[in-house]
Amino acid sequence: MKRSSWTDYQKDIADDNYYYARSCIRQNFFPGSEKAFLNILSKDLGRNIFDDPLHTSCTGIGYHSDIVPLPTIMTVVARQFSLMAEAGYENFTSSCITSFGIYTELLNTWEEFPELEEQTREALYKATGREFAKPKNLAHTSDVIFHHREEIARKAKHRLVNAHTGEPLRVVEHIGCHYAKIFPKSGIGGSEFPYVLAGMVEEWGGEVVDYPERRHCCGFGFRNYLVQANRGYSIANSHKKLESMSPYRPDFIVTNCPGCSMFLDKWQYTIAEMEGTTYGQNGCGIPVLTYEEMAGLVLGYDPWELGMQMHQVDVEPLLGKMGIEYDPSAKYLGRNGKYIGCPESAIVNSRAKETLYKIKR
Amino acid sequence: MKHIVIIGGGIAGMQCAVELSSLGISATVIEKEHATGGKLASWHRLFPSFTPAEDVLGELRLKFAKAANISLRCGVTATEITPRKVTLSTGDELECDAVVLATGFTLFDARIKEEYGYGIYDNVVTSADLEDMFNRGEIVLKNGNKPRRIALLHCVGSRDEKVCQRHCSKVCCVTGVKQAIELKEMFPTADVFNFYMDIRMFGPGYEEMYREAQVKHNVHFVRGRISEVSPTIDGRLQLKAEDTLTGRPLKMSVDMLVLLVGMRANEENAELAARYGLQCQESGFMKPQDNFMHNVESNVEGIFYAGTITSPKSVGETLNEATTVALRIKDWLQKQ
Amino acid sequence: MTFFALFCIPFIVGATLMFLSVVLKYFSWLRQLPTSDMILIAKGIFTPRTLSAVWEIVCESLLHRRIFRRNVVLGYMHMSLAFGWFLLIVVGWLETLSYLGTEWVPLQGHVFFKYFVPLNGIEGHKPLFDNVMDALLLFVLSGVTLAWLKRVRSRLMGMRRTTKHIFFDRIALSALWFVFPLRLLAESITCAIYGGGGFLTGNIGTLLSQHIDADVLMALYEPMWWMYSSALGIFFVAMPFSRYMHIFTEIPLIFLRHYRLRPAAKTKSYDNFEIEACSRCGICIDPCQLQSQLGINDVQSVYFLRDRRYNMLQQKIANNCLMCGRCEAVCPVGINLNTLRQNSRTTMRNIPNEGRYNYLRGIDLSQGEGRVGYFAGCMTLLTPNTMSAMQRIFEAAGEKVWWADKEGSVCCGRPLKLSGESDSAQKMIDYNKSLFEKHNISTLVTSCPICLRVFREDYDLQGIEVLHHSEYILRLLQQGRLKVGYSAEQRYTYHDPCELGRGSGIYDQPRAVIEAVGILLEPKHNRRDSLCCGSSVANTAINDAQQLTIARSVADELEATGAETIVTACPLCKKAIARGTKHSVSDLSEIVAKNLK
Amino acid sequence: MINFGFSINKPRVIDIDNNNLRKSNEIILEMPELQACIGCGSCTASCTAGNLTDFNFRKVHTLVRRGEYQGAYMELNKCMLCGKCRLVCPRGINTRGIVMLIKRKLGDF
Repeated sequence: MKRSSWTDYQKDIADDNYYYARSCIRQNFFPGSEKAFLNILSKDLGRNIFDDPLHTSCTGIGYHSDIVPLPTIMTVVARQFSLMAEAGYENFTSSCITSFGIYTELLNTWEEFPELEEQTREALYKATGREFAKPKNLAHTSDVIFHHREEIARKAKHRLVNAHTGEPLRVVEHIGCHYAKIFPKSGIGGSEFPYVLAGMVEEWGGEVVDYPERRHCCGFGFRNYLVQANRGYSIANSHKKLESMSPYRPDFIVTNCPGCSMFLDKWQYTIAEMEGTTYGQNGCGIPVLTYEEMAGLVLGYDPWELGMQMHQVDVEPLLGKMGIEYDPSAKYLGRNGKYIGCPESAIVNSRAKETLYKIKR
Repeated sequence: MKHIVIIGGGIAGMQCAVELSSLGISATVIEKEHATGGKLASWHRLFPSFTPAEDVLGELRLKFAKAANISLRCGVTATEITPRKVTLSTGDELECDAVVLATGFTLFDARIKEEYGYGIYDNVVTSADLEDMFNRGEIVLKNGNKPRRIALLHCVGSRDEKVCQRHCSKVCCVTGVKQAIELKEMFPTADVFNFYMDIRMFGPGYEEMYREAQVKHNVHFVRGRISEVSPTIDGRLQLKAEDTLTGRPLKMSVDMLVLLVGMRANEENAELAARYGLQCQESGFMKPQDNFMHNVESNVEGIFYAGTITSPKSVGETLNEATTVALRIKDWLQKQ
Repeated sequence: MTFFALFCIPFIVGATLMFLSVVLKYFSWLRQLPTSDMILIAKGIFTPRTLSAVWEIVCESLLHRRIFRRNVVLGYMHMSLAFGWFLLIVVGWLETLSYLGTEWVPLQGHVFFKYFVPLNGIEGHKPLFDNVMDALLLFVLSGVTLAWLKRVRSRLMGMRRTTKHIFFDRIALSALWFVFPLRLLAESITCAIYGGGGFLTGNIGTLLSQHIDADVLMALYEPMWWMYSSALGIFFVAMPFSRYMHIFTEIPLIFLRHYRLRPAAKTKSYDNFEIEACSRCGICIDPCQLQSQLGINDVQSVYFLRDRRYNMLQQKIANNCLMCGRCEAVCPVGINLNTLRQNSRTTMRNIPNEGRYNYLRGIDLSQGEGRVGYFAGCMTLLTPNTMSAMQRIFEAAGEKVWWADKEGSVCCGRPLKLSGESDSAQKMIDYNKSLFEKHNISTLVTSCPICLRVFREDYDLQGIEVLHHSEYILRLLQQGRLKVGYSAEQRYTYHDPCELGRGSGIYDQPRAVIEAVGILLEPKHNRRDSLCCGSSVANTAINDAQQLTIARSVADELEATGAETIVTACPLCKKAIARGTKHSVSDLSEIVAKNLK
Repeated sequence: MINFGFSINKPRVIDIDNNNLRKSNEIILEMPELQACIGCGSCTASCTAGNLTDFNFRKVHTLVRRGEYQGAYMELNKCMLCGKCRLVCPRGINTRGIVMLIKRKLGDF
């Protein structure tokens, strides 16, 4: 694909001194990714990043589910920004795409409607006694990794290449809808041909797969997942994407959105149970990685340290392809070598874990 | 003898010069390219009669060459324009009695509608590219095969707020239907789909051509704008649109997508307006005094407009308007 | 006496096969007749109807009176062949009788009597018979000549086009053309050798014997009889499978028709008698406007019946008919062409029990109250002028009216029935019928002849009188409940709607109404011969341009009368004709409403 | 198979690539005038059945042309074949003929 248009959509990404805002979903489902991000920035790249224990959820899920009203979320977001200013930072980076979308949307809202900014300033002060502030630079954490992709490439221990054949790995990149579909200028490469993940993949030796449903939503859709009766819509979207990408035989999917990672991963299990369909090679699912996990593997992190045992679809086939050395049996050992429990075998993972790896308990 | 400077050597400028000459007024045509003819020079055939553009342009060029008191300056631009004097990029100064602006339009750059993948995917072409292919007499896909299914998308860069083009470019619908017929004639077994928002068949013979495309050539018309184009694994293009007449989303893959690009006002129009006290319309096209009795006169005495500088027009309308300009100038000069 | 020679074999075989197949066909058709038809036969057979049937057989099957009325030459051609041949057989039989008395003579003995005369040494000529038989042969030969001429120049017989025949018909036709010339030759050669014969065969025989060697004549003698016998044999074998089956079939058909058997909405065994009674004379082709205006040459009744008979009927042929009834009106055999076509469509399209139109339950869009109900019909809803004219007429007459469908209606069912889906049409019929009954009306007026026809034929509305608005208006005028102004300045011409005229026999009432308001000028084709507007709901095959072509031709004829206003009494005709003319086209009710006093 | 309390919704999309267009092509070939439809909706507006039910002739034939045959036959069974649509069609389409043709093709008779 001749992606030329991404250069038309450039944005300023701060080089150092970030204030970090976590993601609700990732903290729970991919906690290793956020930890890896902090480690990569501070240890590998030597950048300053502040993980503030005072910050909260942006309440974006509640907002998009019609539970949290606009004035409330504006105040919550203003508090986040205020915390950042108090901590002495002006570069805000958010781990969550929903949050990133919210922050972008609200900053634009305040720009367009100064009276709302005024109301928020007042509400923030009344509620918390804090001073209103706005970040100088707002970036999603994938933007930050994208920004440092060349440096990471220089320090790479592995490349996104099949270690046995030397062929580049075929990667499906999936961009969260709220990354650039609301404000195309806020994303690298715009909304039609976002380059934020593709840039990383290409820099690190992989090959990006462009498939018909590339732009399509993963199906999370807030209300569509949260109400059980609507989940049929939610899964139908993932189903559509997986059907569309599977003929390209991708080695893995990488996403920059917490919801997408979760749904593209876990719906594979659901679809396998409902229809018996799996989309990956050898009857398995397609591993779904976060960009931090992808960067972590490239930088030589241990997959279990990256939290990849939390995935629904087993990542071992991918690790094998990349030639990464790891202890298969240590998969379910936690930080202190303590057994954290092992999920049941699922259709989506064709091999029984116990027998294959002699999981240590 | 009175002398007029015409800026733009497209069909409007040429026709205007020819008509002025026949009224006993001399004219100089300034053309920035190295040849006359403007956009028509690269067009293949004209709707609704499928007349070769060459025939029209050939006749016009012949008249232009034969007409007395016309001089042509190619490869130069006007740097300073006043009703009585035009300064050229060469530094030459041309004294005159009035100026005609016939600088035409800019073809919409389909790259801006990036969701259609022009310049990104193979086999996404514009209507102008297709005319070029017709001129070469060869329509093939990048892999050398013949297309089996072709889609034409109307209103690319027209009636689209997202690209700041609110206006209708008028000629693309008719062109789309014409090209669909031409494609069907070249590839009778191919499926041709036109995706449109409205079909605007405003002129004589256009509606008849549309009906012929439907009934005789079995061109499919789907009312709905394509939302996105993506590649398929076999190198084709997948389109998504809503079939609004059934209220259902629709997707299909095609071998070739033709984007019917609209007419955009020249970037320079704003500058012209600012520098010489002229007026632009919201669409960016120049604004004549009114749309009726003074539709070719600018608000500046002695500066006239001809052709698509004021709005999208078909070839026939442009030629008519250029004739009108000559008559109005004569009239105006007599009143001076 | 010997009455056998080898050359008789083709004749004997042919005749046997023919009689066998004809008898078999009739037997199986009669056996399959529905019980109701059987009862009709039983009721009619011993009544004067049988006698009148015999009389009709003489008039039609032999003399072809109806064709005579149409064109004398054409009539003569048909009569000479049918009646001439018949007389040849009868007189030939009398001839043998006169020679041999009551002695039994086999069939070939009668047919080839001239051959067997010298063989059996029968003496003594009876010149009367010889001459009568020769005259009859000449009579038939004149018919053959005309038949041949008709193929070449049909206009001589008042026909623009003749039937395109299929292979079997061509064989039978060729055989038939050869039968009589060959008989002439065979008998003449016999006369040349043995003498005798009448004015024709005798003289030709004398001529032959003078100019041709006796050896040659002897050599030709047997083969000529062979050829004559073979031509007969071929014709007989082909006959039951060709159009000539009509020769016999018309006879039982006339009997059955006199016993009041008719084709119905669904196909039945009786239809076979009608279908095979078609002689494919092609008289139905010329009146067909699809032929004359559109040049469509394969859908006319003759082809429809032929295709249906040979089980090769296609929907596109069956559907491509206006069912205007112009062909039915001229059919010399009186076949119920429209009914047969409609029941063919039913056979091809009807799917019972589809649970259609259940949505009609409980719908009642009617308004007002009155003993007189007015059903505008779907098409009239698209010609609202007719509706408002009717409203004014009702008001002027002081009639209280129940409006069945002012706010939208359920179709009367006839269009669907005509398309062949008669079981589903019945659901609409049932709905409308119960609607009429529910509102307790005593008279039902409609301005749509399509509705009128189905109301009268299929609704079985007990205690409700169904009137077309032309009948109703005329009645109001006659009763003096309606007063209209007459103006000799106003000249009208009237277009007979097919469903109203040929379909329902209403010709005079609209004319009387028009004459009450102005002068009526008749177009060239009128009444039973009137043209169809081309937009008939019965035709689902022709396209818009073709409809328009027909409408224009009809409008031209109406304009040619010089009348200012074209009047019709059918909303569909009004719409159709209005497309084809610049003259004003009005419904009958409109001109009445306009001239109300 | 586990019951999750929901199922994967079938897409509503008209998938031209996977639809079998054979019958649709046959229909268009037999009556090309159907392609002349400009979607004005006169037929449905005047429709006797369409004013009593949700029957929409324009929509049904458009779907059939796209290869969406499901339910079309039953929908067309709502039509009374009265012919008003044919009288109002600005493109002169023989709508009654189309109804019968589609039914014939989809009903296999």
